[in-house]
Amino acid sequence: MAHSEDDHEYRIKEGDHIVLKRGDVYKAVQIQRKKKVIFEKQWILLDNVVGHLYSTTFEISSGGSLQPKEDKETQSSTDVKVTGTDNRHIVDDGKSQKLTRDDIETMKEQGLTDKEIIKQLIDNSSTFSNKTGYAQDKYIKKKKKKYENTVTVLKPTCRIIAMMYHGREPGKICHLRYDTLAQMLTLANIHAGSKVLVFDTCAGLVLGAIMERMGGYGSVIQMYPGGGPVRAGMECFGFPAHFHDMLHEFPICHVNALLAGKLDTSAKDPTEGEKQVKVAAEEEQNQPEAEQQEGIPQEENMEINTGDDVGQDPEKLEKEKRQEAKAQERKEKLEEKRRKLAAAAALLEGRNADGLVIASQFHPSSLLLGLLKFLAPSRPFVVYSQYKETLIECYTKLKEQGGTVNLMITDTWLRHYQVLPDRTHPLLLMSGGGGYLLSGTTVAFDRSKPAASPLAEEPAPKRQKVKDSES
Amino acid sequence: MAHSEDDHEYRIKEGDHIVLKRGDVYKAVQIQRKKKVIFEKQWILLDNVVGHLYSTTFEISSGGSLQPKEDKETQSSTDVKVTGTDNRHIVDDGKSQKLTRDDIETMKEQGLTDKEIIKQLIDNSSTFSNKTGYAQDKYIKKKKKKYENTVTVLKPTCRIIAMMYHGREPGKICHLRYDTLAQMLTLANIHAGSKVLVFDTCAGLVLGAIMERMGGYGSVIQMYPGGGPVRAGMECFGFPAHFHDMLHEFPICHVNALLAGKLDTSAKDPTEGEKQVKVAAEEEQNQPEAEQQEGIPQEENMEINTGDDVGQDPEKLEKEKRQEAKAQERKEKLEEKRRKLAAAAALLEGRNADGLVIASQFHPSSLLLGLLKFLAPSRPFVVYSQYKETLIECYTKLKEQGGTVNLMITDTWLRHYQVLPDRTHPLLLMSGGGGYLLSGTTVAFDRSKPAASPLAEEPAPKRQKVKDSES
Amino acid sequence: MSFVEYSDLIKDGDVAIVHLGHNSVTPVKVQHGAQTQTRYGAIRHSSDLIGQRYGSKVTCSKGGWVHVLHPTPELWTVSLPHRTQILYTPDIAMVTMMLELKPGSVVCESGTGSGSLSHAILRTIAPTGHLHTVEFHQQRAEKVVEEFKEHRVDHLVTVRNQDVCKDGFGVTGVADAVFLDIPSPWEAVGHAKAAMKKHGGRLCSFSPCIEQVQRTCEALTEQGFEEIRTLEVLLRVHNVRDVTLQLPDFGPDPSSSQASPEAMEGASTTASPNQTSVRIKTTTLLREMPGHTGYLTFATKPRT
Amino acid sequence: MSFVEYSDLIKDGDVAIVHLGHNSVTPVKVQHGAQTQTRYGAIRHSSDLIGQRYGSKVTCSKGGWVHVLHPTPELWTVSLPHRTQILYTPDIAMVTMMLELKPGSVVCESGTGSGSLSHAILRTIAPTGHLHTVEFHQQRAEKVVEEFKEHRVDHLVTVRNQDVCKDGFGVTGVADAVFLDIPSPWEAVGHAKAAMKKHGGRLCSFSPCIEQVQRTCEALTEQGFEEIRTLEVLLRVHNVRDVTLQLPDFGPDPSSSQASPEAMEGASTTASPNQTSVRIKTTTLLREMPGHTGYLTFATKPRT
Repeated sequence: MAHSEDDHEYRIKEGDHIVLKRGDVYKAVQIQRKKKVIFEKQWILLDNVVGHLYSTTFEISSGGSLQPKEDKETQSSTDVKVTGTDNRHIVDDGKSQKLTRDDIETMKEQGLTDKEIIKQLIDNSSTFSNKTGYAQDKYIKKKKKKYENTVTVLKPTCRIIAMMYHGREPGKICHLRYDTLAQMLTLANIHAGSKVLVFDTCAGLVLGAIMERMGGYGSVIQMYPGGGPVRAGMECFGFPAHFHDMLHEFPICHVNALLAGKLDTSAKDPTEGEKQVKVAAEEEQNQPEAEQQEGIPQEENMEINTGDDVGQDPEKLEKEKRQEAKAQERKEKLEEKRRKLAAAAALLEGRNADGLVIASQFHPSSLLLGLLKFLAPSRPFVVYSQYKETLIECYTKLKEQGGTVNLMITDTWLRHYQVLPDRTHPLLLMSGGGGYLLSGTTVAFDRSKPAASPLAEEPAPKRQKVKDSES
Repeated sequence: MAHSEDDHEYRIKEGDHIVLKRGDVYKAVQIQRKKKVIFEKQWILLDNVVGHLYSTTFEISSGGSLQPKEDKETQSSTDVKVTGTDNRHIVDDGKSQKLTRDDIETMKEQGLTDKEIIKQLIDNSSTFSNKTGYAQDKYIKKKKKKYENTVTVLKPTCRIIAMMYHGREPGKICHLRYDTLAQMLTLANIHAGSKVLVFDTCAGLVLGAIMERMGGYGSVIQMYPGGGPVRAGMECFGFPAHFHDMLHEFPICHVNALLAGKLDTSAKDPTEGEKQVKVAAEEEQNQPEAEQQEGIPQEENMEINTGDDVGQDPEKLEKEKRQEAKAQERKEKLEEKRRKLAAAAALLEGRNADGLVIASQFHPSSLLLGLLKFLAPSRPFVVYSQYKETLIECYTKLKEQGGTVNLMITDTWLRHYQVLPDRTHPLLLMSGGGGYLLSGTTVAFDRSKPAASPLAEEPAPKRQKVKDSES
Repeated sequence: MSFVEYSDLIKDGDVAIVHLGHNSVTPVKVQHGAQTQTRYGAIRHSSDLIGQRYGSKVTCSKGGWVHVLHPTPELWTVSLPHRTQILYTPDIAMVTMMLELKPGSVVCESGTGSGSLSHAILRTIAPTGHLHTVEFHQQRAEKVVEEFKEHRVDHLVTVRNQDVCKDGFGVTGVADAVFLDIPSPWEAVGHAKAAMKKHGGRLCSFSPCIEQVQRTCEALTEQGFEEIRTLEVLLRVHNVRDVTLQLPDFGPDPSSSQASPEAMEGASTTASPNQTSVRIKTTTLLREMPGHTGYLTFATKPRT
Repeated sequence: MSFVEYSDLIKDGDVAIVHLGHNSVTPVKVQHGAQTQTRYGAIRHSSDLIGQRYGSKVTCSKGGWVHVLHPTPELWTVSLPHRTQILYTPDIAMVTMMLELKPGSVVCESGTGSGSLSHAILRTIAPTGHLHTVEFHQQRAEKVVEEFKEHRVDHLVTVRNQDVCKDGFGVTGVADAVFLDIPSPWEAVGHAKAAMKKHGGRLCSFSPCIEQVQRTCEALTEQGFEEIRTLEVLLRVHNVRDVTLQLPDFGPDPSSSQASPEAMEGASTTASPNQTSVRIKTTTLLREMPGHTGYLTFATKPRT
């Protein structure tokens, strides 16, 4: 294989974050030598994909190693559909599948593709055509799982990661559907060079999507609850190192202090520095939401707790040394944390951020009202919630308070189609709900009137009993 | 015109309730000699339609009289659409319409149909193709109004009346969309021979729909608030006289008395009778919701009030006589009312009704809980509300109380299509919301446990924070 | 019991619907001496069902309980044995209204399939209407005849085992309404017209694919049908849920309490200052729901 | 001001968006000495706009006030002068994500139309990407060039006035993504493929009619495109409303108060016993809303 030089960036490298794909099933993994990963109930070894081009389809051989596949037919295997065919000639004799296990093995040996085998199974099933469309879809999916043995390696993108999370782990992203995420990025006018605030407890998917759209230009400040920011979703994007330079983090438990101008992030005064360190340490011990990427602080605490009844023997000295080193390490970490806090605080203090995006399982109204204070006037904000009721509350409070225009609660309705000759129709299954968005634009607060003036910024919606113009 | 005998039932007769139709616009009227009605801003005289067959299309001649139309082309005039055409050759020169008023008059003289004229107008409009699809639809509608001069006379049916109300006066029917009404009739298993309770402040449309589906067999008890039942919508159906025999009415202000077994509807005891009369009279004076079909009681009251200072002259005697006659008339009316109340009460007392349908602008939860008591076990009920929140409350209370199964809150999504060669697509405008339904089935109350037992009849839905199986 | 008339008590020979809880229902033929097994244990027909009131709670042999419901076409639709794909209640409701069915209507239907729509039609046209239903498949036609008998609606329906596209509905000039759910509805439009009353009537065709709709609309236009309208109806089920949502902690407010009242006020209606979470009542949609059943095309046959 | 970079202050030569209240916005070219008439009176550019902060409230000559907003592609979409039918934000958002656009992407688009999508693409691919947009109609092409200049994005875009179906996009092997919004997209699929990078890319075609989609999907399949997916996205706007609902009056309860507690309990959470109505906060949908804009067909061009 002679490869031209410009292919370099499209080649899979060790350590790359990649996405495995089969049909509409995706899984994000990082390539590590000798590491087996499980995909669709099969163990596979990714070593062989290194050096191949992205978007290559591989065949899974026994033992889970991968070999590039020549023919590409599996790509369209989701198109097996027979809806709308005439089934009146089928006699229901109780034997649902006419093909035997041997027949199928023979077909495999003859080199039939998995798509062709499934087609055969359907044609030879007397009950298939009597199933509901949903049951038919399920049947096809089940059979595909059983007979397909290929996997395609993709370079991660927002489209793929968002569809992956929605398909595999919607609970982790508060059921944020990919089209809703698309609306958020657009409504918030996310683009290179701006300064964006994000509150994301949707696994960091929203954070990753925003960072992709900013292309490493500008700054993103992740406002986080609890002990640390959630970023697993963002990691899946496999951003180059310099993207991480634009990412900042700020714990929301300091928001009131920062707004009051009382947050001291300098370490010049040793007492103050210690205080900050203490605050940071407390945070680390209190990580109910965040991923516990480092278990060190807890472990250390345990050692300290059991240290009382130990004598002054060499082992103990050794232990003390280790403890000292660890304390030093910890101190450095906290210092690093302090520096980060100071940097994020500096970005926030100007209250001139260009956008705010909230996507979480928190009740959003106090979050929104608090974080909006950091935005410049004439900047967009978007709040995602799985529950419309919470956004109604946000809407009502913003209307009372003023300082925003273009407030709108929306959701999107998404339907996929099967487009095949003489068999075109919407897919028989669709996603129920993709969640709700509240979007709006900040404007300068009107100082001439009190914040809770009855004269709102926009004419308030009329109270209605029955209103003909709307249903 | 020689008509066969069996056509008789399809002929328009004086006094018939009919529906005028043009395109998708409907209007229900009753045929009365010499009476002019206004339809789509034109005055028309219906005298000429009598004797013609239903579904005939008439041309409106000057003066508003109607003449049967020969060609039927206007039927499909709503199909004028040009979406998806190639508009890149059009130069925007500021003159939007190239046809002059004279051109149009010439076309009319040449006998072009209104459909053809509108097509010409569109083809000669340089801005039409630049308009959004919604604006295009609006343009076509406007032009059609201007150039169409036909009207079709239809026999009323539930389909037509429901579409008419939804199109013309959605506020009067709480924005109940016709497909939602269709769901209600089916979910409530409305059919001939059953005994159905209806609470309908949607102009009586739901009542009419139920009566049509019962075909004059069985009984319908209209439970009504205020002074009298609302029935304008039902009247539009033009039911034969015997249909009205199955219709009963019961004021909800007597529900508690009836449930307690304390409602006395007998008139044997004169005091009791008088009391009932008094109750009925009070109702009549208090008709904020109901149509005021008879203004007599109020008028009478006024006369009584001014009667104090009048002497014993012949005029006064005359007046007294009139008053006496009116009092007698009123007494008879109240007696009639009492008889009706007694009949409805007798139907309700068995608590064995076969169905309950609620469609109103009232908060439905206490209505539902109260009226459900009149149903037999294993019978369906349906509640319509424009607002999902009110049905959530109904659902919660029913779950607490027990006595129902198959509880479900639903709404339907309705889309119409344009099906034309090479121009097939969903219509560019759709109805936003059709309202929400709560449906369920009564079951026997379990006497072995208290009504508000924590062990509900069905497993209560799990409380969820984030649940993967649902979005 | 009959599918077109309510009874109070369960009788021998009835078809009752056993409600096993949470949208799970199954039909049972009630027979003296018979037993039906459920996940909660056996139901003994003689002691548990016959003579009991419809809607009663029945305790099964393992101690679990079920409710026994009177059959309705809607309960039948969600519990019938599938011999084909079937029409569900949202489409059935729309078809019934848009075909203008009512007591006394004469209706032609093809194919009969598993009888889901047929039962709903019979419920609506009883006691004076009639259904002519045509099923190509012999086994299915025989099976549905049997069911109509068991459901005591056989006096209202004629089942014909023939090919509607070749042989039509077997009746002429009698139908107020025609319903088509066949692979090539355009081939049956002429027969539909012939089956309908001279003075006119309504037609509906159900097809999953848009190409079927396009051909059917062309055939309807050619045959002089009017008011041709295609539409689609989808049901959404809203599940009531109690949800607990965390409240954010912005930390102690070092400024005077009126400096940033909004931050606190934010949760005022839903939470006292010290609460860390709020509970709301809301509804959720299913993660996956029906996205398409079929297109419904309606048309009016004018007087001919 | 630029459509791809925020500024704090309004300057001479900027395009500002005047927000007149309740979803009504209009673009204004800011010029020293100029005036803009609104329903609330005149806005004097020199005194009311230039040097003010974006987001400021401006009091007009008749005493009414407006807000002046920084332009964004989304505000432009709802305020631009229509020269064609345009794409709106819900579709634009979907196109942007599904085409995998980001800073640095090279995109081909046809037709340019009124530039609604073009501005959103430019926002996303700036500062290092490029848009090649092809418009058949000469007037429109000239007009959009002018707008790109005024919006200070002209360095990111090349406008070509040619027929994409005949002449293609004018570039070869450079595009990461292609967007087609033309009457016969199937005629441009080959040109789209040629414009795209050797290693692959994404394509989107927007069409109102299903027949266009069918032909385009065929062409895409023939040209070797993969992952061909057609979808539709519709926006629903939920308007917040306070609604007053009457409570029913079942009359005095002659039985002891515990005999029928449910009837009273019914309104317990929402009303005190003597209330005759309750107020709830809810949302309503528009009586009429967009039911269709177009089908979006996406596909992946593999390595060639």
